[in-house]
Amino acid sequence: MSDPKTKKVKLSGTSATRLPHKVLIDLYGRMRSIRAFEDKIHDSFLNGLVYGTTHLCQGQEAVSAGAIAPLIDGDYLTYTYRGHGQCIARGMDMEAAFAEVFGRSTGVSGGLGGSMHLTDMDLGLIGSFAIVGAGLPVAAGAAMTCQYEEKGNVAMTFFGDGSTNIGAFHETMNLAVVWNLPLLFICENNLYGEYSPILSTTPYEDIARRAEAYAMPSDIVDGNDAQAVYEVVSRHVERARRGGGPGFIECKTYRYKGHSRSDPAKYRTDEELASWMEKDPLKQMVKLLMENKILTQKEIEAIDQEISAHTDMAAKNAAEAPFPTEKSLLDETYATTPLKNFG
Amino acid sequence: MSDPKTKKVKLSGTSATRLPHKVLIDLYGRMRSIRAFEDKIHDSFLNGLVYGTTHLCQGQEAVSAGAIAPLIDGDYLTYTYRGHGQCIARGMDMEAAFAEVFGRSTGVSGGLGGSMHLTDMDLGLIGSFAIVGAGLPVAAGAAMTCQYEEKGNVAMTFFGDGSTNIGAFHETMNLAVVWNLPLLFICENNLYGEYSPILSTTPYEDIARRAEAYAMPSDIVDGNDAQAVYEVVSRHVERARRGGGPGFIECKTYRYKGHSRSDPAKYRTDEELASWMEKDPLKQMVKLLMENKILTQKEIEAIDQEISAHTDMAAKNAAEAPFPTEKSLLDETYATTPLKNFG
Amino acid sequence: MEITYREAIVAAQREALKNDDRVMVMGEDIGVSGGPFKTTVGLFEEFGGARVRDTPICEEAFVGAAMGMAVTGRRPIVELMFADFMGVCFDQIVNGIAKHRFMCGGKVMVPLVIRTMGGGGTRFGAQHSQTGETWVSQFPGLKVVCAADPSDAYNMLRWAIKEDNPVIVLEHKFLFTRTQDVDLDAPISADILTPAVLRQGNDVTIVATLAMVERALAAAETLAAKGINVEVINLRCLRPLNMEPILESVRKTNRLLCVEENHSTGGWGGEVAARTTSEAFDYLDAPPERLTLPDWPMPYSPELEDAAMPSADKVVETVVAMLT
Amino acid sequence: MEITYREAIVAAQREALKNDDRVMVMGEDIGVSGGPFKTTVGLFEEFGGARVRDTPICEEAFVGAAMGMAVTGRRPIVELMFADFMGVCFDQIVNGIAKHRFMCGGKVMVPLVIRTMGGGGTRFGAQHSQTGETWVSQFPGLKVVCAADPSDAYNMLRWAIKEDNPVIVLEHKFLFTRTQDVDLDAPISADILTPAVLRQGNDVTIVATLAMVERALAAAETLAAKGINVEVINLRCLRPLNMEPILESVRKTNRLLCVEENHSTGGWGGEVAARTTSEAFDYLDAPPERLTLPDWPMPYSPELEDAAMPSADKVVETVVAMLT
Ligand SMILES: Cc1ncc(C[n+]2csc(CCOP(=O)(O)OP(=O)(O)O)c2C)c(N)n1
Ligand SMILES: Cc1ncc(C[n+]2csc(CCOP(=O)(O)OP(=O)(O)O)c2C)c(N)n1
Ligand SMILES: [Mg+2]
Ligand SMILES: [Mg+2]
Repeated sequence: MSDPKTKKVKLSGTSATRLPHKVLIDLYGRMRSIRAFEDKIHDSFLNGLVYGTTHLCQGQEAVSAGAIAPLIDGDYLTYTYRGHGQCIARGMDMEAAFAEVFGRSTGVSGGLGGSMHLTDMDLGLIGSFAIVGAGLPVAAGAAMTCQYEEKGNVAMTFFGDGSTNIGAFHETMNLAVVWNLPLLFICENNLYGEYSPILSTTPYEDIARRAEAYAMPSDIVDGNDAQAVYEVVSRHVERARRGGGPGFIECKTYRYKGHSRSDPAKYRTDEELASWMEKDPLKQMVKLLMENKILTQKEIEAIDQEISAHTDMAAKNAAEAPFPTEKSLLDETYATTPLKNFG
Repeated sequence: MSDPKTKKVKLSGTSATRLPHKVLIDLYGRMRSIRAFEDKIHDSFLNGLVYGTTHLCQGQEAVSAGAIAPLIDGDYLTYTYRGHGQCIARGMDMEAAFAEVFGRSTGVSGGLGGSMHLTDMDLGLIGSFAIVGAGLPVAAGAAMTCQYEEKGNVAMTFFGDGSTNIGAFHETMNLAVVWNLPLLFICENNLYGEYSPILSTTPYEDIARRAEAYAMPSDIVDGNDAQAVYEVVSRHVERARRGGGPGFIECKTYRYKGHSRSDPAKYRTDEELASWMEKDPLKQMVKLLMENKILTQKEIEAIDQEISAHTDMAAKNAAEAPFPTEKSLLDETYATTPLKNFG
Repeated sequence: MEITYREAIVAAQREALKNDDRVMVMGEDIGVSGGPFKTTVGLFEEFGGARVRDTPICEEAFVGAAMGMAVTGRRPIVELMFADFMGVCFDQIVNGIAKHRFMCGGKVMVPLVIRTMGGGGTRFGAQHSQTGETWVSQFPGLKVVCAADPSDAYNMLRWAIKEDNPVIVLEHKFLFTRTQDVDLDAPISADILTPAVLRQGNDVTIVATLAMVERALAAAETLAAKGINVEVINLRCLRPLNMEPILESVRKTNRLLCVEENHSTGGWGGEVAARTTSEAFDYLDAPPERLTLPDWPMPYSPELEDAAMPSADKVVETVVAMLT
Repeated sequence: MEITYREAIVAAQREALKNDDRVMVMGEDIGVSGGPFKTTVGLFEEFGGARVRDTPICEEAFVGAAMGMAVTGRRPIVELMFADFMGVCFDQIVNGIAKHRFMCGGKVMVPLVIRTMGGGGTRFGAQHSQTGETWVSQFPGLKVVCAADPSDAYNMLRWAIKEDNPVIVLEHKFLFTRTQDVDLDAPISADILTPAVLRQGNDVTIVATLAMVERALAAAETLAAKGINVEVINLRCLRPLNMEPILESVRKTNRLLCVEENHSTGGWGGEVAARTTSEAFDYLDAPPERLTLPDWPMPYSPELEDAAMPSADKVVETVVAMLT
């Protein structure tokens, strides 16, 4: 196994287009959908439609869009309680997603899962994991399936910077390398784990350094630049599809909201937040699209409006859906094994 | 925190003396005691005095001797099921150690622990851990105590190469760095975890590479050369005592026996075993002592004989001690909190 | 003094930090920010980051480290953010902390406290709603207590910190804002483990823990209006289990109902019912009954979650059924 | 065919590996070397290292990976070397595997098998002697079975592999060399979960699992010589618990004794006793009794370990006491 190199990628700001226009437009659409979805969840929370807690990802949209756009049918994903972005980027039906967060029977999980557990196996969306680190081993298993089935599929797992201090992370990194699994580790380094700044819990800011301990190829990328994320992740995905094993991509990004709805995020300064909002992934992409004359302001507004209307409608329908009322949830707990299994 | 460097130390073979003579003699004595103890356990097993299973460390004596000799009163250690070497090197009473392995009431743990659980808090010997990785977090806690008490004490934890794939290892490495704990990680890399060769479970043979992921200073040392182990570990211990934080030392070594008593070790070749026996830590030290005219053959034989006699006597006494017969072991399960605690 | 359950937890820790420099507190986000559930508010400011320590996300490491501190003479308090997270450090708790003294032949002690918060009713979904009661109460070497109100929360934690054995203190997320008049200067004592008869009655003995206690008490009111007088016992300590007050009560009421927020199989109600049957068989006029969670994980959707939780209404119904 | 318990386990896995290419086996040292307890002997040679996979020491990763495989259409079998090691992957088992289908609204299935070996009597000390029965049987979403003899070992594992839900198969280290005549071509069926009446009798119903079953049977012989006829039931499946055969038996014998290798608090005996009391109260001539481990971890010293384990003698004593 050759020695991996961590390649530092500078936070990019506006850059030239390096991807086909339709890919850039697609990335913008995914990001805008995520933003619209999360903003709507935020409002819905304030309107009492969301119960318990919720973890939003505004500011981090470029990671989900850029990392997931290179995926194809048959690829698998696991993600975390902060997983709405991945689901929307992968094309989860918005109404069913809202319905789940609103606890309705039309939700992707029939209202049993909630905000922290959006899943849709038809899209390879295996699940959100509310226990830090728990999604990584599961993604390794999905990657094993891909390896057995030899169709060139891959698995991808998303996790935060804080999660790289827990045991399951380490065990999965090692296993992926030892078994040469087609597994992409996407670390969303948003500089905080809950209320703790990264440097209080980890010896350095460049999480990709972790990968070196497993001789795993890694990259650091501007996680607010969807184009850059797409390019870097694509390279790793292509290698994994050809049997080249796992890869680790650290995406530098930032969340605008608090950790969860109960967190006013007092642990960070207004300036820090403002500086990241300057580098907003959607703003950056708009600039790119316009400066390169790929889309006009009007065309962008049209996209925004369409997504906004679609989002509103999805949320509205979801909010009108019934709550589940089943007396027994035994079937949801256990599958009924068909007799033919034993035959 | 400055970047750590892994320094490769070549397997050394005979070398010049770099330590005071009495230190070398001391190291030899510790190693000879460990060897005598383990050989006797092996015989005792065959004689039916040892129950269940036991994990021997013949071949690895230089690690325990070299790493533990630099420790002082008030330092703490945790180790594994293969932990007899550390206990003897630290000066555990041999008779009480035998008695424990023989399940007698005079054992260090009253016969309740067994071969996998030798402990003696008066010597800072916190305990063997029969669950892979479990001793590391506990050692971190002992290191926290040292840190709070500011007496310049350190904690040291021993573990095998295979253990560096489990979560607790990773979590403890990170925690030790983030909290700058006076904690020494001594990895006994004997090339196998149970029956699995290291390269089937880990991406490379130089476990010290793991340390780089935590920005922890590390070294690789010939684990069959007690002098080298002593020197390298001393350097890390001294740094830790002065508040310089944790260090990781990989000791390249080999176990002569199978993993446990039920393992005939068919997974390795006779040549491999023989080549390591060539590099036997005791033989090496004998050569060093004699070539440098520190001890004569006769003097060495006298040491050997004394240790051998002591070991025989300890084992004999242990084997004559009674088995525990308590009807209730409640006091051994729970401490009785004195009323003054609440007062 | 009238304090909340949450304030009770803070107060007990403050007292210990102040009076015993071997005590320290650690957990995720419990320092600067005062804890995700605000159960360490002000402690960081008062005692500093060395003694009120934010940890990385590494439950195995810091729970194991608590054991290492305890056996070397310190008295750590660990906060585990959710009781469900005992899963990631289960080995440390049940194979390490619980058994260490025993494996050392009783020669060491392991004085540490793990505080954790569990329970349903908060719409947190299946992985953040378990009480954890029956995860740990089966292991000798541990002591396991459940705080049902601010007085319990305060006095159990104070006791736990003084105790020379490892104690798991289970709190309930639903109770954080409950208030009660608590004597902050009461003596610290193991009496806080004794099951407490909170209401006297002759018809049925109801045993409950955590958030189920207030529901049992509410049910008792309703039942009283119907002329049924139940005795309500706050069980308090799952290990060691003190059956005497329960047996005494059942000898009077001749009927037992256990109300718990756990699944039936493996719940403590089975143990309490079995021991009551075994030790007070001739006093029982009816078989002991149990009101538990249904046999599925906790659903997120509000109505389903409410339906899953044992409620005061269900207690009333069950008691009425037991008497007819 | 007369086979050992160990051979039964190998045979069931071989059959599945041969007939279903979605099946694979993984665990520590189970490949080339055939398993620390020789429960995978020959499988590596026959099916290769991809399907009979040695893992690094990382239970969280490979148990979690089994879940990932299962939800993506494969049918993995995991060997956990000792039941006690469920502690290091407890989160994966109880928060992940057990709850995943439910949290997906019942839209996926998680067909996987975790085989693990537990139990005392082998002088392995406190951290390598637990059966694990009551660690996992409290969690809805899991099925938990206990193999008491070669036929159980063979047929439970065959059933578990076909089952569309996660199954924990608990084996007992003490039983590996037991032999029995097993029909290797018997149909695979869920009937293997039904508690089995292994010996009929009218005086007392004894329910047991794992290594306690043969001790109960031995006790039954001794008791028969004294003119006491006990009915011995191999409980087999802890979750879901099928009480019917037990209730039927108790309605006949009017007495129940549970014999288990777990501590009393949290043991399955409490559940079985409580449900028997609840559902057959009027048939009981005496309170259900339980014979369990004492309330301390497993001691290493041989006599102490033997004294801790429920023995045939103790069963005899307890039964005699119940009848006088
Ligand atoms: C095992 C475990 N410990 C603690 C938590 C509580 N918790 C939830 S999210 C979180 C922070 C995670 O930080 P990071 O991985 O950076 O992800 P981010 O939230 O920033 O996306 C913590 C501590 C948990 N869910 N699971
Ligand atoms: C969590 C856990 N998994 C598996 C085991 C079984 N086991 C005991 S020792 C061992 C190998 C450890 O290898 P290594 O760390 O290299 O130490 P060595 O035995 O070579 O000294 C294994 C797999 C265990 N005790 N604990
Ligand atoms: Mg983060
Ligand atoms: Mg090794």
